[in-house]
Amino acid sequence: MLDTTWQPRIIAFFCNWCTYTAADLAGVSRLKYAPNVRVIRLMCSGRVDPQFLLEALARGADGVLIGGCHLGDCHYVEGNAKTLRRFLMLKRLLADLGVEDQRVRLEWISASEGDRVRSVINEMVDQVRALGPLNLPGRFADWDREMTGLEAQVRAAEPQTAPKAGELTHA
Amino acid sequence: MKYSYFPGCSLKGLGRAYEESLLPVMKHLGVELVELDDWNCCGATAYMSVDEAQAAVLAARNLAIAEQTGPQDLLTPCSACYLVLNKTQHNITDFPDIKTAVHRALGTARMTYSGKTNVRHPLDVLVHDVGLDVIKEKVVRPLKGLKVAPYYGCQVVRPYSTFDDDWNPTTMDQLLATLGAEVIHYPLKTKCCGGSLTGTVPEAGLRLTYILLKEAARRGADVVATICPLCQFNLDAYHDQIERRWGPARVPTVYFTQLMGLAFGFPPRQLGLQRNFVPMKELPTERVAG
Amino acid sequence: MQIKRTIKYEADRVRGFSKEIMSVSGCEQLQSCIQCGTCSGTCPLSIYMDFSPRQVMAMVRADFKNEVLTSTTIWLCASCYACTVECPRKIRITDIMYALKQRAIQEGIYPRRFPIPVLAREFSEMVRRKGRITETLLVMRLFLKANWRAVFASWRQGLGLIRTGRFVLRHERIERRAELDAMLATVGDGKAGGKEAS
Amino acid sequence: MNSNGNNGDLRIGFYICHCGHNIAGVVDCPAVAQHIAKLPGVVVSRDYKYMCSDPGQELIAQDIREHRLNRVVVASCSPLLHEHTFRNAVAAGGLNPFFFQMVNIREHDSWVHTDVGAATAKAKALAQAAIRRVRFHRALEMTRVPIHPDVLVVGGGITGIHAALTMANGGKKVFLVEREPSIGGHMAKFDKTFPTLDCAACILTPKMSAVRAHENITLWTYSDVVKVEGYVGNYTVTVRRKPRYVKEDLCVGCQECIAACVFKEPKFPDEFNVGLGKRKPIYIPFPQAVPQVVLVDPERCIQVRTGKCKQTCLEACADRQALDFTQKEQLVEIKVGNIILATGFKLFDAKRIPQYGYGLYPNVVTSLELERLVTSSGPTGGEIVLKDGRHPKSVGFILCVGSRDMKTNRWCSRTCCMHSMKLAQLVREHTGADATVFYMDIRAPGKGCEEFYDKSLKEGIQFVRGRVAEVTDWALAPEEEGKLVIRVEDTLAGFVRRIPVDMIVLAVGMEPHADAQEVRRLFNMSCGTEGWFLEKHPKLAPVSTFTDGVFIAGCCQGPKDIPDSIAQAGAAAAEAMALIDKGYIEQEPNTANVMEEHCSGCKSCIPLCPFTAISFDAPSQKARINEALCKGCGTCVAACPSGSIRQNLFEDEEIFGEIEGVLADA
Repeated sequence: MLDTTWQPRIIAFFCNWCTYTAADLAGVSRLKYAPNVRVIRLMCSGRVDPQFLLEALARGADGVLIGGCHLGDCHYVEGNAKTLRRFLMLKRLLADLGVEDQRVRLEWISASEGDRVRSVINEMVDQVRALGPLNLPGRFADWDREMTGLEAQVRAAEPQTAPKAGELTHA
Repeated sequence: MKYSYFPGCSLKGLGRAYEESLLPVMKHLGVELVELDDWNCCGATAYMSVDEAQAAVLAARNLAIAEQTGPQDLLTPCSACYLVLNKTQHNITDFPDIKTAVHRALGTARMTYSGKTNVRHPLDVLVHDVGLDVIKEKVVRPLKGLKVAPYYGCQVVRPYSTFDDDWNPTTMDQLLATLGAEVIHYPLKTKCCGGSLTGTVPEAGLRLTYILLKEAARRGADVVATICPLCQFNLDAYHDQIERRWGPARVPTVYFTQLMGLAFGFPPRQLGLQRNFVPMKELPTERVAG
Repeated sequence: MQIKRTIKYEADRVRGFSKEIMSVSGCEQLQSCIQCGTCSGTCPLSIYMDFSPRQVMAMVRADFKNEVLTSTTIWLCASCYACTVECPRKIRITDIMYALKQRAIQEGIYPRRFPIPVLAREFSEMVRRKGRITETLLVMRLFLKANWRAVFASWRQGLGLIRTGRFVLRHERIERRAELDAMLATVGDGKAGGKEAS
Repeated sequence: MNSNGNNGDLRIGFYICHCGHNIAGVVDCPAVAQHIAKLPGVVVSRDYKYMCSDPGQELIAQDIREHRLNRVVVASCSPLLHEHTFRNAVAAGGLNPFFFQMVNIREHDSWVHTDVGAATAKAKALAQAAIRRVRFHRALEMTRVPIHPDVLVVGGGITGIHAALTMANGGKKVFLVEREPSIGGHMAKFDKTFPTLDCAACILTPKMSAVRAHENITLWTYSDVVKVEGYVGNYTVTVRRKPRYVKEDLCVGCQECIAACVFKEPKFPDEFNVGLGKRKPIYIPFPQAVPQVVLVDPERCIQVRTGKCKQTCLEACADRQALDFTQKEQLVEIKVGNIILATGFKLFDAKRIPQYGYGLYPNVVTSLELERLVTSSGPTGGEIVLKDGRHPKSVGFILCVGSRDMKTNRWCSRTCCMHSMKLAQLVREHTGADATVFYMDIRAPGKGCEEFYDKSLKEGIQFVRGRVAEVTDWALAPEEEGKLVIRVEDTLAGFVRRIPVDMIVLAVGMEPHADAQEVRRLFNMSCGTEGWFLEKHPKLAPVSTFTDGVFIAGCCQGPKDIPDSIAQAGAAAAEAMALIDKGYIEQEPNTANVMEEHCSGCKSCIPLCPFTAISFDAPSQKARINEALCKGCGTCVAACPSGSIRQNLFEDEEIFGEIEGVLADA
């Protein structure tokens, strides 16, 4: 089932102040990079709910990129530090689920680093391309089973998240 | 302290006095050198002019042998070898195409190279690993009153300033001062000696050598200290021709290891000093003593 | 008075040459050259060159392949790397010179009676055969091929070398020559330098 | 599951902008419009040449009225550029402006991709996402924040001075904070200014005195900002006032204390004369310093260091008692609505390019050092002399020292060409020496500058095009003996030259202050990779920053000459005054709020908020968000384990809608 026309699809969540602006700068500087990333703007990378990431993968994204200000430079003082903490936990979870490490990435890119937007995106697209499609929707049978287990775990720890995790399964 | 040792072709030929002085000096300081098994020519600058990929392979074979047999610090006294091995080391990490070519070539002899070899110059090892304090302790005959022009040449400090500044290196200055010598201000310390051009295009190459010698003489140097076999040959072997063209600039040129040997009390013949065209005068200290 | 027409037509350019040179690992920075002349100013040998290193950079960028490959400049480069270190645009000029020398040797269009390309070729030949260099033998071969009269000019030096015990006639060689051969054969045709040897 | 029922049926209008060829050159705009037209809820789907133009905006307003649109999506440039434009257009059509979503297909698509197919597919996906998102939008109102009318200006160089005076003249109260003991900055050290050659002191010192005299300006020199809190309109700034050991209000600047100092002769390097002159431990930075108040150097003064001085200075100041060795550092807190940063630049350290021999050869000097030598009030009384007292017969000017050089600073410092030509003219005028300028490119785009270049040529200044390779003191020819020799390729003549001169002047470039990174953190702004403060938009908002209420002017934003610095100072003053005179600022209503019925009172959100906007309401056992304090980052929203915090403009549903839309197959 090798599809030579397959193109990786990557969802990016960029913070308004640094990384989104850097992506604008890359545009203004006419830097060229791979067209596989779709950016969703948030005010702060701290707004990235782990659910967003899981939802994106569940809906068929092959990778997720989160971009925020450098540590210490957050427009909201320390939103990005919160993101980092959350992200590291999420990574462990995803590893357990069999999602390769390189498919989810957190990068600090300041407003002036348009060139880094390019290099990070190009690098990530190459890596994800090499990994091939994640194809979560296609593997839903497996996922449902695993997610039920996850749900149970999450429910055990924090009973309130259950309704939201449920959304993932009916996507 | 133990190092792999890559003598290079020159130290077995025209620059044999370098090896003759380096080995006893290192031994005296407790540094053990293990000559690299079946080393080959580094490729030098000439090979790079012909085929860059092959030049990389030549150098890489040596790097790979050092990595395999260890120690992975590879002592490389000749400046050209030092540069070429270092450059190959950099290129293998920086450029995927060179890396691929090198790995394919090494594969034919079931060799691999993962980039662990450190190319080290004796000057670097002596000043940073052995330490000036240790060297100072071994000095039995300080080079008092000897005015030395420290001449580094080009390829040890350029293009990679690995252990010293590329414009104004000072490690040899410190080392020579430790030996008790008077190190003169020699702003030409990293200028080119003409390299192989002294032989092939003497009207150009020899003039560079002449300027180096003339300026050393003008600044009152008794001797020029060098760290490279080609520099030593150029600065030592062409005095006749230089004199004929531009006038006298007769300053002897010796290896820094020979000066170390003298300060450690070795007899000159044991350090290959008899191999100079322009011989170094006897040490002033000896004169005072005798 | 001899006069010379120096105009260049578009047909004199070899399209793609600059791209080829800039595609050599580490040479792509040439695009950033601002013709400041630091390379020429810092080069100890630029004063003997027919084109200054800066001019060579400009000529490469403008695809004047033949003019560059026949210049004496590339052969007078002593690889001291002063230009590479000083260049404000971080252009690896020495490496570009190497890339140009290789092409000149491949195409056999280097200046004829010039000994340096011959030295380069003889050098690589000896390495390929023995794995190591014996300098005195190399120099003798060079003199024989490039300019046999020079042997007489340098007799004094030869005598000196013999006197100081540095004249080595025994070939230095490595043990595993076949191994090296095989390695070199994987890159290039193993016979770079080639037929223009005469 | 969302309340879009409140808004009746969805009637979405979609507009894709060609932006001339900027977008349409890479994205097939009509194809995107056709694709979107087929999506549920889309009533109008158009492509248009320039959506941001008046007719483009009018098109939206008209469609809202005619087709009863209740949602609008525009695909064009970055929302950071034109979101407010289109919101206004939506409002003009009679719809709440927050029923609008913008899609960035220029900066994030057409400008960064070349493949038409891939770029068009991306545009479709992004547009789809907005269509899905916008259905969840709700009517919102901008929030208004009042603006404190006072302003802080940081930096007392010509830029800060001009900005402060402009606003003070406009009736605003200004705090001017300067790190050095006097205002005046670099300009105070100059002799004359290019291209008019008018005397720098003559045009600067009146402005300096005006600052001192102005009733609306509070001047704090020898002080720096150590803390900034708050946000646009309401900043609380803490200023540290370093001890001068002199009471500013009592000192009249008679300088008798300096004469009386136990150090009979000036002994210490004088900062104002860049080390060329000497001063005492008690000193006044320069004769025209503002304020005219002496200060004591704590590193040098025996009394401050040991407490065991005869204190002859105290006796000299007997009546006034202005000296006070017990003075301590003071922290002062002020409230301001806006801040203008004019912190300037630092000069490149010429020692970083060792081949030019600065610090090794005494007659290699920097351009600022020569400036002090030329000035009649300088350490030599305006005489240009070599270190041995001789007058130079030939002077070489090396340009681009620490500029246009990837190993040091990549940028052009913009002023050194003209500055060096000015110095060369002055050298010829004062000494008659030969002057040679070594340049890579002469950059003279300012008004009157090309004419100034021509004047330099006519006055016999030599120009050699070539970047100097090295400066040495070794001679290869008789005329080089005892001289400094410049080795350079004369690139226009086509050969390498060795040129002996007596004196070499290095045109050192400008670079950001060493503490630029700390300063930008303090004021919560960005720096470019080079370290210059980053403006909000390089063309449209050159003195604004991404932090509202913080403006930048002059060389802290990038190298520039005096006219440009003054222009920016005026621009920043005008921007700040516009905000003040409006009286309030409108802010995005992107605050968070707690849905109390779902809040479990777990308190996990409370420590997450850096603005302490969340508190715990004990009676109801629920978290509560103070919207006036909330800055809208959304960190608490993402962290709430029960999902009971929402953020206006970035609701979960809206973002899920975007994810869904972006991944729905085109």
